[in-house]
Amino acid sequence: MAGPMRIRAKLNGDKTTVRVLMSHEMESGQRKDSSGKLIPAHFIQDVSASLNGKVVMTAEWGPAVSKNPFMQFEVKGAAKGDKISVSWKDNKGDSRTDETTVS
Amino acid sequence: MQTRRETLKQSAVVAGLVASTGLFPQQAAAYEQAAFSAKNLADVAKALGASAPQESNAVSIGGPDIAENGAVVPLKASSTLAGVKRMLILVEKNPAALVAMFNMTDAVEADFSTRAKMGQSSDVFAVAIMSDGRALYAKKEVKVTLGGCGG
Amino acid sequence: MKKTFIALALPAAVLALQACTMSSSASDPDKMTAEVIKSSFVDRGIAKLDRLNPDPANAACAAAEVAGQPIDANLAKSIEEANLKSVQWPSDGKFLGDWKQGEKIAQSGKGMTWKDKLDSVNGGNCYNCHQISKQEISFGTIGPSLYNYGKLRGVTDPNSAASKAIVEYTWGKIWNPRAYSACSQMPRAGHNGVLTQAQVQHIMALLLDPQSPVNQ
Amino acid sequence: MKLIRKNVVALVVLALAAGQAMAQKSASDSIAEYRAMLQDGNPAELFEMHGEELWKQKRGPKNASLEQCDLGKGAGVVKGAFVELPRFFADTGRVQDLESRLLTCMQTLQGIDTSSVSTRTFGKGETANITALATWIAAESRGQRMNLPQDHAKERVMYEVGKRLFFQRGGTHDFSCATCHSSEGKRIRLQDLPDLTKNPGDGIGFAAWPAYRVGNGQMWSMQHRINDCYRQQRFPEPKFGSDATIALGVYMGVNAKGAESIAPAIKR
Repeated sequence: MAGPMRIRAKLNGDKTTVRVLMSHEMESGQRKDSSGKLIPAHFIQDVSASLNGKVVMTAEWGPAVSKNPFMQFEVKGAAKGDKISVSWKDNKGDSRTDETTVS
Repeated sequence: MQTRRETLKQSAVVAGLVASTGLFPQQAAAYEQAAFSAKNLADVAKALGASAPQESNAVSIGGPDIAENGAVVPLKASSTLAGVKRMLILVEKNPAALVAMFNMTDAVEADFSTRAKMGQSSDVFAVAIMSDGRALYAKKEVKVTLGGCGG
Repeated sequence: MKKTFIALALPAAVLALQACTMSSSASDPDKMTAEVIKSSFVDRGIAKLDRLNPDPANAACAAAEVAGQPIDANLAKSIEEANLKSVQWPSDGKFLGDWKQGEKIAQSGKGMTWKDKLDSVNGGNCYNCHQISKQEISFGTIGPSLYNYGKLRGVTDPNSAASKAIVEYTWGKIWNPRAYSACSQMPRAGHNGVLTQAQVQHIMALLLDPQSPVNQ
Repeated sequence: MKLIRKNVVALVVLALAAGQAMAQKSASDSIAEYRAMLQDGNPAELFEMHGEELWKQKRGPKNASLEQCDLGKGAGVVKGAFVELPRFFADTGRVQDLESRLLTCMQTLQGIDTSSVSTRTFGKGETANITALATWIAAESRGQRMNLPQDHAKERVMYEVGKRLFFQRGGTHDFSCATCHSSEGKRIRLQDLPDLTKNPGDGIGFAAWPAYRVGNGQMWSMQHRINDCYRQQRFPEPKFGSDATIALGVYMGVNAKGAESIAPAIKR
């Protein structure tokens, strides 16, 4: 099972900066192993973020997003104590959801 | 103040919720495979049903002039325009140009950052796909350098 | 390769003798270091334990560095003389090869680690320490800049009599830098079998061929 | 035609050279800018979280956590431990670095079979666990200054041994640690090389590892860092937690006295 995400959500004036680190190989499908065989692509395809349960953004990624991905975005209208939750799903169907509180 | 431990415990609960409610509304529309297979900006825009891309001052691309390592290149796509539907990040010389696509709602700014792999020095693009189908972009060059030792 | 290490075995005994003649307080950490090396390192891949057998120049230079003093001048001179004698000059009489291939060799830092195979093509590691052509901005500064190497030394025709001295010096420096500087930090690319004669010829061309980007 | 092409090439080269001269001037500024961009969101934090879990989790045949592990400041004291390691431990009679000490605690407190822990298993199994633990433990001392003890005779001997290992030349290229790390202001390619024979400054060298390597997306402990230096020196391999690696740690750590620790850092 994939490790937990590190999510930080910090209120700056009327915007909340959300920074997310995800634990994932993001294998490109371009690399070869030591025996010369192509390592199959394994990467996060879908990302979704919610504020208090309501989806505020989604994303689709290709295999060129770096290993252990980082993502940052700005949410409007959040208050301290609100819940930010982030989910991802990869091309093999694995998924993960974590959440944090706006501070 | 929530500790990491609590976060971990809660995540299991939340995971259950995701399974039942489905936090991936975009999956109603399938993953944009065609866009993620396209070789250049024009083809990505076409695959997403947008018009021919035009350069715009209202879109900006952030990134380093030189990346010390092509495995991790921090890139930021933003726009000051109203009516942005999607923000894209592209690396022109990658095997497939499109790196990431961020879908907007009214609750977020058109301002997204991530980190991309780059095989070589290349132009990188931020593209705003507007609700009316226009594709507006900004670009900059990022040089990827060779690292030390090489052994 | 093998040849080199046979040559190294003898000096190890010399070093041990030197250590015994030192005062007991100073010899403790040296003895301890030898024990630590023995207990800590293992063979891995092509990188065998015999790579730790010190040759006398390596041992003398390291000891001087530990002591924070320069190496004895007479010892330095004898090391340089012995190494200059051992330089192998090009067997076909050609000092310069193809600068384009030289550039590739200069770029590569590959070869001879425990992850590499015995028959892998080694790189010269040149850009790790030197600026060479102006086009490559990713260069090291451990060694001096080699940009305009031939041009600055007035080499317009590497085959001319006027250029003979600098061409030969450059060959010797790449083959075995210890021929000119006893404690040089530069690898003995030719002497230690890191680069082949043909590879050294290509690097020579990169530095000395008037057509090479280095001399533009 | 050929001649013309040659001239064009020459012109391009000239233009490039002028451009490159300018690029060169700002190359190090650009690299600094690149590094600054990566600071916010260091994936080392993912390993830090995992390490904290591992410290508190009951594991092994003894079903015990590591919370009673003595890292040098008494059982269970984590804060400040990192900046005083490696140090002498009376119970093992050895000078130990953070990772070899964690190995001891996993064996004695948890009864975990650590025979799989080696340089061949970096990033896997219990070796990866040790790296994660080291990452969290280092993070708990972030901002503190390196202050390795030199009170015990064995700590002083290990410093002297470390110094000798640092200058030891060998391998096929005659490299030593000192080849790259004994003078100020040098670079290998575009990477700055810290002078490790003295305090190289806050958050530089010993005070930066464990670090996340962006090039391969791996978390590297000091054991892994030293191991790969020796690989590139074309030496044979130092064993995991061997005295040679610990002695080098003592040498670099003592030299860095007063430097602020930023570990876990992010590196190219």
